[in-house]
Amino acid sequence: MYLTHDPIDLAALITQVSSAEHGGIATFTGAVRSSHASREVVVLSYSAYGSMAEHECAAIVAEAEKKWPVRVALAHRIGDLVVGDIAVAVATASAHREEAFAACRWVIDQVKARVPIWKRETYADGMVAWVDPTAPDGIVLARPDAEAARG
Amino acid sequence: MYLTHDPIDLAALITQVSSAEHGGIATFTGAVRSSHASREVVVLSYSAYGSMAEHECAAIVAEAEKKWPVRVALAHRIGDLVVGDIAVAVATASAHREEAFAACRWVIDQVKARVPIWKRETYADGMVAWVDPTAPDGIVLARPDAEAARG
Amino acid sequence: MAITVHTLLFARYAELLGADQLTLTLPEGIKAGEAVTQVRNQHPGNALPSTVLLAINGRQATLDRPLHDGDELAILPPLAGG
Amino acid sequence: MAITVHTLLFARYAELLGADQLTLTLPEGIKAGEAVTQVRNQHPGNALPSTVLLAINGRQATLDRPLHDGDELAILPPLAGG
Repeated sequence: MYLTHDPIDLAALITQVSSAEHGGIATFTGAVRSSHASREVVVLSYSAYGSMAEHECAAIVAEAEKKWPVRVALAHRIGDLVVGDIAVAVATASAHREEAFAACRWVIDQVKARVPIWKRETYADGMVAWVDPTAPDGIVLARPDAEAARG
Repeated sequence: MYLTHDPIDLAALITQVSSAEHGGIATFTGAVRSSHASREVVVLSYSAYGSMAEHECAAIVAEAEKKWPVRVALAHRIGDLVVGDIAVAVATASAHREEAFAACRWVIDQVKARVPIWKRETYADGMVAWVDPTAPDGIVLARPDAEAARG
Repeated sequence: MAITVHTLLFARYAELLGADQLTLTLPEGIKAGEAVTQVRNQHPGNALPSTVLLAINGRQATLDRPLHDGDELAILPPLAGG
Repeated sequence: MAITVHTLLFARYAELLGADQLTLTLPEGIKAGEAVTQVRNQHPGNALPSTVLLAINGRQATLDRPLHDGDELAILPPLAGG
């Protein structure tokens, strides 16, 4: 299981990939930022197409472990997060730091490109928007009356 | 203080660089590996030219924070470590993951290139060697009668 | 012969259409892109964007993929994970 | 006039010379590389490598840097941190 409603424990991911032969461990954690699209974020709600997201995460981990001599751990949080909460974490362990860094960077890039997860931001002024990397300013305002449709 | 005789706490380094504006955190930790130069390592003893090492670490952190919009934390352990112990850890936080990764990678490379720290390996067969990246097989055997000179 | 395709909508698209699931009855051999056009036509006031990402049975798929009875068709907004 | 240079040896070099500190009395104006040659000559059986890294007062320095009274000269084995 790569998706979780519980807080992400980076130390547990590091333990998962650590071994006596893999001395170099790179990690990336993405935490909820206080501002986006020049607005003050108070809640960031993550939703997913769960079964496909699990499959894509597993495929990304398997591909990384095939591309490099690394062990990979990955977790992505779902649900309502506040500023500072960890949304995604990757840990990669290798005998050599070059490969740990390369794999870590590749995995987080692939997660952003391939895993069906969406973000809905609530701002301090009460406005709500969907994060959309294809939109000119990165967001599309949500309909204020559409609470029921939150994925 | 960047050098420490105590175990390195990666979570504390992450906390040190985290902020509401810096959502992307990259880390690198280097742990003692079980084998080096085809030998089984049991103890890895780190020594340093302490005052210069502290100065170089501070300079590396300051230079990284000037090169990229990042916050950097760094710790290097000194003393006798066993397999699995963390010897060095870097955490970099940025608003964007590219900069966090670039700075993290640069800092660990600089630490290896600039900070006056040395490693003395004791192997399972009782042999002792100094790690020397300039030597053909990466080590120079130590004199077995020279225990008193350990830095 | 008609086929039944279970259609999933997510995030902003679920909001636009006011539903996160639709059961579509479609002619056999229909392509995924044509099914999306049908969804779009059924909800004219809340049109989906002209280009959407699709998945069939949990794997990304192109618009020209034929649909089969019992398929799960997912219409995906731009991904925003991480 | 003679100057006093506090010389530090580390790791394998301390092992080679059996000491981690030496107090050198040197002629004024001597260069760092010449001081290293003097250390090498004083310990002929345990010669330092022909090329060494140097630091003066805690900053990396080249062989041609002149030494001054009270300087701290460090002779550094190949760095192996990380």
